[in-house]
Amino acid sequence: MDFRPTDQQRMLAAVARDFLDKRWPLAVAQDVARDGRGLPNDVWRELAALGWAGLRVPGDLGGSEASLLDVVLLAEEMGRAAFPARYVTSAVVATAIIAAGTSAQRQRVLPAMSAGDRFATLALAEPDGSGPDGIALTAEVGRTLDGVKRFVLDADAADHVIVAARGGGGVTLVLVDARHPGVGVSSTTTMAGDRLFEVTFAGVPVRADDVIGPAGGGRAILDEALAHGAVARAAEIVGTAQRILDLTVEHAKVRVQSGRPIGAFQAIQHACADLLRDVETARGLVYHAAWRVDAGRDAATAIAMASAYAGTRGLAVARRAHQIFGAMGYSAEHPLHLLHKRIHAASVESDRAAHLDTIARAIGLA
Amino acid sequence: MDFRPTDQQRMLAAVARDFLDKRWPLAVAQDVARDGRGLPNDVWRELAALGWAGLRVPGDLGGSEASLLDVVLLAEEMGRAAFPARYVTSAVVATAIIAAGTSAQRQRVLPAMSAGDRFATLALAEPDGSGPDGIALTAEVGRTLDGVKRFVLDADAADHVIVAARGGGGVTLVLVDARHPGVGVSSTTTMAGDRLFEVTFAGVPVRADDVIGPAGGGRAILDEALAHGAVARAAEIVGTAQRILDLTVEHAKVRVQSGRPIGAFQAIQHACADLLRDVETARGLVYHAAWRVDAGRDAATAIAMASAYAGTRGLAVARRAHQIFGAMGYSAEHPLHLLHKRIHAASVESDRAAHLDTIARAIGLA
Amino acid sequence: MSIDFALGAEAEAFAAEVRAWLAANPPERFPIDGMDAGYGSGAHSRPFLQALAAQGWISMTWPRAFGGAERAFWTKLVLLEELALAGAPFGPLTGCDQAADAIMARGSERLARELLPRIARGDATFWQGFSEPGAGSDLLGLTTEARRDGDDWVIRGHKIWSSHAGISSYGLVIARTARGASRSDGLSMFVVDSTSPGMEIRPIVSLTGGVYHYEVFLDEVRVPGDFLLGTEHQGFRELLQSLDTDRFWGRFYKAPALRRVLDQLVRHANATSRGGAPLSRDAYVRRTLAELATDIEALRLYFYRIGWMLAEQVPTRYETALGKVFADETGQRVGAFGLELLGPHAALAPDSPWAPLGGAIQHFYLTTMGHTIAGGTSEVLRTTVATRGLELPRDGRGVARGA
Amino acid sequence: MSIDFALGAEAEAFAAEVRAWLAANPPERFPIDGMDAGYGSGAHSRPFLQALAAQGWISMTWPRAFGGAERAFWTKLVLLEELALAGAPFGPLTGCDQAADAIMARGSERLARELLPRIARGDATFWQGFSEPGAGSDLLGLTTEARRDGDDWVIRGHKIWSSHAGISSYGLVIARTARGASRSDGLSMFVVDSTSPGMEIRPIVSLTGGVYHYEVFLDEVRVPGDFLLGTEHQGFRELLQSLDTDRFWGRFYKAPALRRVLDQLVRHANATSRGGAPLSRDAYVRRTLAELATDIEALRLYFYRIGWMLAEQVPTRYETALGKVFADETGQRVGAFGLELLGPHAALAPDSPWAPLGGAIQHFYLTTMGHTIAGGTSEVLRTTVATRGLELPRDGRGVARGA
Repeated sequence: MDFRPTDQQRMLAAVARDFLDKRWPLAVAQDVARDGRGLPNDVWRELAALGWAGLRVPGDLGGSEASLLDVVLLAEEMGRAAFPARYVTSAVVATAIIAAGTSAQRQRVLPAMSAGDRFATLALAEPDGSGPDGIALTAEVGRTLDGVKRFVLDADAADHVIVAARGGGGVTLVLVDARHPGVGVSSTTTMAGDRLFEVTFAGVPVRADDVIGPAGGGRAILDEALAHGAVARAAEIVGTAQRILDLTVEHAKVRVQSGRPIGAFQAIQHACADLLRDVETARGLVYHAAWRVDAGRDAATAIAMASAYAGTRGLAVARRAHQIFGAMGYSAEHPLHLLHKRIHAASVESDRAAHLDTIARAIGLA
Repeated sequence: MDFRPTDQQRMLAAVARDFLDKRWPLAVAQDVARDGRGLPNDVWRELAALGWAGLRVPGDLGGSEASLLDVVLLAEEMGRAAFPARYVTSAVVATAIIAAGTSAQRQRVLPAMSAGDRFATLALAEPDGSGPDGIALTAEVGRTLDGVKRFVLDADAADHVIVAARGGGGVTLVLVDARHPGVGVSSTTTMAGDRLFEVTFAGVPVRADDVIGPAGGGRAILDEALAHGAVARAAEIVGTAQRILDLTVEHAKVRVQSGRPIGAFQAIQHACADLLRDVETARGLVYHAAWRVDAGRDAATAIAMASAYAGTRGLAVARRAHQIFGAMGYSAEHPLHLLHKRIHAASVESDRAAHLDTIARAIGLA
Repeated sequence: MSIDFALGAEAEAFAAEVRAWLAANPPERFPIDGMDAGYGSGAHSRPFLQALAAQGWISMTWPRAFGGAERAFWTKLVLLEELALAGAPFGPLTGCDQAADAIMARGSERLARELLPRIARGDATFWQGFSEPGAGSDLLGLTTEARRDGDDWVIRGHKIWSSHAGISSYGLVIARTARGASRSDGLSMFVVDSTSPGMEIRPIVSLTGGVYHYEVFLDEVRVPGDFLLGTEHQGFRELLQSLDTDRFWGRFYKAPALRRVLDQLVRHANATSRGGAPLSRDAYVRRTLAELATDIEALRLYFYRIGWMLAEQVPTRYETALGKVFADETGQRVGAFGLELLGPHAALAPDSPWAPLGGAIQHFYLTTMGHTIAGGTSEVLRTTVATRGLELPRDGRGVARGA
Repeated sequence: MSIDFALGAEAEAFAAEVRAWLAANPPERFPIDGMDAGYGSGAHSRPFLQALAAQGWISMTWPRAFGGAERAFWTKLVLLEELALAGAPFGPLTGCDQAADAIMARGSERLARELLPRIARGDATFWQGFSEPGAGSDLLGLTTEARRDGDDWVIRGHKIWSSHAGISSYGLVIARTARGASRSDGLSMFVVDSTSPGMEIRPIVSLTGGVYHYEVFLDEVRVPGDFLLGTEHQGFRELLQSLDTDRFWGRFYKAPALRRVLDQLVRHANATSRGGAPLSRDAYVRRTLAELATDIEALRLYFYRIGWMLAEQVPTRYETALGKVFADETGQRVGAFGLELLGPHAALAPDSPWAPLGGAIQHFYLTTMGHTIAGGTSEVLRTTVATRGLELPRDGRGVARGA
C-alpha cells in the first residue's frame, strides 16, 4: 500500500502544471471556449514535444509507454487548466485503438501522432447519441462507408478518424483518412467549447488494410480503449473540481461581508468541507482504477465506479461553488462557469447508466 | 381560495389537542409503545364519546358524516401525540368499507363502531407483504375462508376483521367476526409499537351476507377506502413532524454549547429552516388531497403526491432532528425516537413505489 | 370560510380568457429584446408587454383612482400562471407591477400622473439599482450617494446585477441621503430615467453567453425632486415593507414555469429510446420525474397559500423567504435531472441545432445557478426563516452568504 | 515508491489466515454480552475477544518490549476488515487497542506491567469517560474533578454516553486537576477500575431498546497515583494527539461493515418480488445500490489512504474528520435505503420473526442515527475540515453542533 507517486510522476505533474499555467491559463481557456476556435496547433505540438502525445505509444514507435496512472496525473493537470478534450480522445482512446492494429498500421500512424504531427479522433456516436451498443453505420471490407456519425471531436482538424461501425457480424473499426474527399464535416456548438462535428461518409472505401483488429471483432478493442479514456476523463474531472475548490476557498478567505470573510461563516465552511470530501474521495477511486489497469487486474468495476462517481461529485462541486461565489460566478468573465461546463462535458461523455449497471452486476444483483 | 379552517374545524382540533395532551401525553405514548399493551379500551371509548370514531359514519347511523378534511385535522393532532394507528384503520378505512355495504351490514356494525363499543381492522397484506395487487387468500360465497394474512393491526382486540380476498373473479371483501372460533391470531413486534398480527382463518364460512359490495367487485371499494386512509396517515405524519419541529426548536433555544444557544449557530438555523419547509409543504399537499376528495374532484394524483411526499419529508425531518438533538435523542427516554418510528410506520404503510407510478402516469409518462 | 383550493368562477373564467388570447396570439410570434434568465418569466419583450397592456391586464388590479379596474387579486395570479405555462416572454411584467405598486403606495403626485399611464400601456419598464460590488447580500454596505441640489437630487455611485437595465425605461435606485443612527437609516429610493445624462449602462455577459444583467455607473445623475419614491431617508424601511410582496411575485410563476419544463422532459422521455426501450419505461426516470412533479405541486400550493395571505392581508413573516428557497432549489433539481436525461445531447449548447427541446434544458440549467443567489441568497433566506419563522436567536454577526 | 493499492503478500496471507480462522470459529457461536451499536464492530463479546487473543492477534503489532510481535501496521487493518466483513462481535477490540496504545506511549511502568498482559489475553476491556451532561461537543466544559490525596487521586464527577461501561473492566476518565491559563490546561487522564468503590454505572436504554451507553457517577473514587495516564494537567493535549489515530480505528471498519449490509440488501433484492418482478430488476433499486456500493468503495479507499499516512507517520490534519463524516453519512444512506427496500417489513422490530435478514437492517438503521453524533458531531468535524484542511478562518465562537 503506497500513496506516493514516483519521482518521475511528480516531475510529470510539475512540468504539466508549469506548462499549462503558462500556455493555457484560464483566461486563454475562456477565450478559446468563447470564440470556438479550438486548440491551436502550436500548443498541440509543444505538448507533443513534452512527450505527452506519445505517453501511451510503445517505445519503438516514438512513445514512452507510460502507465495509465501517468496519464491520470497528467489529465488531472489538464482538468485543472480546463484544457480541451482532444488529449484524451487522441492520445488515450485513439492511440489505444491504433496500438491494437497491425504493425503496418501502427508504423504508419503512431510515430507521427507521438511527434504531434498528426492526431486522431473517434467517430462512434450515432446521430441519436447511441454509443457502442447502438452502432448503426455499416462497414464491410471491400465496400464503402456511407452514412453519418455525430459528436465527433475536432473532426475538421483531425488527420485520422477511427470509425466504429457495424460489420463482419460485430463491430468493425475502420481507420479513415480524415482528408478523404468522401468525408464531410459540419460543426455544432457545445456548452464547454468542445468542437463537435457531424461527419458524413460518402463512398469512402473500406479496405482490409484500414480495419483495425479483426473485422467484426473490434468491440473488445473499442471497449478497452473507451475504458481507459473514461479513467482519464474522470481524472480531468478531479483536476477541474480541485481547481474549483482552490478558487472557492481563496474567494471565501478574501470576500468580506457583514464585517468578516465569508469563509468564517459556518454555512460556507461546511459547504467547503463537502467540496474537499468530494474531490478527495473521487481522486481515490480514479487512482485505484488506473492502478488496477496498470497492474493487470480486472478493472471494469473500478473504472465504472471512478467514472460514475467523479461525474456526479464533480458536478456537485461545481454547483455548490456557484452558490459560494454568488453573483460573480454567474458572469462569463469568471472562470467558474467554464470549469463547471468542462466537468459537465466530461461527465456526459461517460454513460453513467451503463456504468451503474456494470456496478449493479458486480455487486451481485441478478 | 381560502386557507382558513372553519370554526367547527378549529374547535375539533383544539378539543383534540386538549384531550390528547391530557390522555395521551408523549410519556404515555412511550410507555404504551414500550410495553406493547396497545391502546387502552377506555381511551378508545372516550375518543368515541367525542364523536371521533363516528366522524365518517353517516348521520343516521350515529356518526357525524364529517369531511375528510375534518379527519385530516384530527389526524394531525393524533400524529402530534404519537397516537396509535388504530384510529385510521378503524374509523377511516374500515368505516369507509363498511359504509359501502348493505343497509343491514351498516346497521349491524356502524352504530356500535360510532359509539366506540366495537372497532374493526383490516386483513389485507399477505405473508410476503403483498398489498391489493397481490391478494392470494381466496374467498368464495358458500365456501370457507382458509389461510393466513399478516400485518393485521390490533387483531386480538378487534371485533370485526375485514378480509380482502381473491374471489368471484376479483377482490371480495368479507366482514368476519373476529371472535369466530376459526380465527386465530398471533402477534409480532414492531418498531413503532403498533400491534401487528398474523391472522389464520380455518373453516370460517363465507356467507353472502358477509360480503361487502359485489363478490369479486370489492377492489374499487377497497381502493377508495385505502386512499382516504392514506390521506389520514399522511396527515398524521405532518402532525408528528410538526411536533418534532416544535421540540427541536425548543431544544435549540435552550441548549447552550460554547457559550451560546445552539440555535444561534448557522448550521442549526439552516437545518431548522429546512424542517419548517418540509412540514409546511407536506401539509399543503395533504390538505389539497383531502379537499379534492371532499369536493368530489379526481383526487388520485393528489393523494399519491400527499402520501409519497409526506412520508419522504417526514422521515427527513425525523433524521435531521436526531442530528440537532445529538446524543440525548439516542436515548429511549427521549420522545424523538418514538415520533421518528411513528412517521416511519405511517410511511411504510403507504406503497411509495405505487404512488410514484400513479404520479408518473398522471404527468404523461408512457 | 373554509379551506378551499378552488380559484373561484371569476378567476377560472379569466384563466380561460388568457388561454384563449394566448392561443390567438402565440407568444413565439413576438420579438424578443432581452434574454430569458430562466426564471420562468420568459424573455423580455416590450411588444408582448404592450399586447398584454392592450388587453388592460397590466393595470387591471389597480384602484380605479389610478386608472385600474379593481379586479380581484387572484386575476393577476392567474395571468402570471397562464403566461408561465405558455412560456410567454413576460419578463418586464413583474418589474412593472412592483414599480406601479410602489408609486401608488408612496409615489409623488407627479410620478403617479406621469408614469402610471405609461406603465398601464406597456410603455415604461423598470430595473432595480440595489446591489453594488461591495454590497451583495449585505445591501446596507452600499456606497451610492444622492445629494440635494436645489429641487433636484444628484446621484453618484455604481450599481451592479441590475436585470435588463440596458433595455428598460427607468431604474429604481437606492442611495444614501444621510448618515443616520443606524446603517438602515438615511437611505432613499429614486426613480431614475435610464436616458439621463451621466448614466452609463454596461452589459454583463452571463454564463449562458447572453446578457441579462447590467452594471450601471451613475456619474452626477440628476433626478427631479418628486422622483424621490417614498419618504426621504426611509427608503430601506419602505423597501423591506414591500419585500415580501415583491418576492412573492418574483417567484410565484416558478411552479407553473417548472411544470412547463417538466412536461418537456416527459415528452423527451416518451420519445427517446435508450438501450432499446423508451426512457419513460425506466423505473429510475419515472420515479425521479414523479418526485419532481410532486415537489413542483407542493411549491405551487405553498405559493397559493402565501398569495392568500397577501390577499387577506395576513402578515407574512418568513413565508416568502421559505418559498423562494424551495422554488429555486426545486428548479435546480429539475434542471440537473433534465441534463442527466438528455444524455450525450446535454453537452450541446442551447443554440445547437442538435439540442433536444430547442436547447431549453441547457439554458434553463445554467440560469438556475443564479436563482438561489439573486434576490436573496438561500443562506440569507434560511436564516430569515429560522429567526423570523422559528424565532431562533440571531447570530448577531450577519449571515453567511453566497456573493 | 509508487502508488500501489495492494496490501502486499504478508497482509494478504494474514487476511487468508483470519478468514480461515473465522470459518473454523463462526462468530455467531460466541456468546454476546453487550449490544451492537451498529457501528459494524459487531456486538461486545468477551469470549470472542479472548479467542482473538489466543491467536495472538490483540498484541501482534505491539513492540516486543511490551510483549508484542511487531507485526506490520497493515495486519491490524486486515484483521479489522475481515472481522467486519464477517459480522464478528469484536466490539471491545478497538477500545483495547486505544488503551494499549496510550499505555505504551505514556503510561506508568505499573500500568504497562499490570494491564498490557491482561489486554493481550482479552481479559481487560475499556470504556471512555469523556462526555458529560453539560459537555458534549464542547468537551472542555467538563466539570469532573480529581484531587490528590496522598499517593492517590480522588475523582468526583458525572460522565455520560460511555459505551459498554457496565461490562468493561476499566474506564479512561478525563478530569480537571487544576485551573489553568486556558480551559485546555489542567486536565488529566486516569485509568479507573470499573469495580472501584464509589462508582455507579447506570445503563441508558437506547432507541433500539438495547443498552450500549452508560451513565457513570464517580463519588470520591480513589485511583492509585500511577494510574494517571500520561502527564499531569496535560491530559487534553495528549488526548488530541492520539485523536486522529483513535478516530481512524474507530471508523476504519465502517467500509467493510457497510459492504456487508449492502450484500444483505443485494440478497434481499434478488430474493424478493414486487409486482411480479424481482426487486433486483427495478432500475431504481439497481442504480441506488450501485451508487451506494460506489460510495462504500470510495470510503474504503479513503481510509486506506489515511491508514497509509498513519503507517508512514505523515501528519494527518483533517483527514480522519473528513473520513468519519463521510463514513457515517454513507452509513445513514445505506440504512435509509435498506428500510425503503424492505417495504412493509420495514415496520417490524428487529426481533420480529417476520423481519427479513434477521432484523439486521432495522437495527442498523436506528443505530446510524447516533453515528454522526458520537465521537464528534458532523457539524464539529466539518468545521475541523474547513479550518484545518482548508485553512478557512475560525469563527471564534465555537461551532454549531448536535448535542
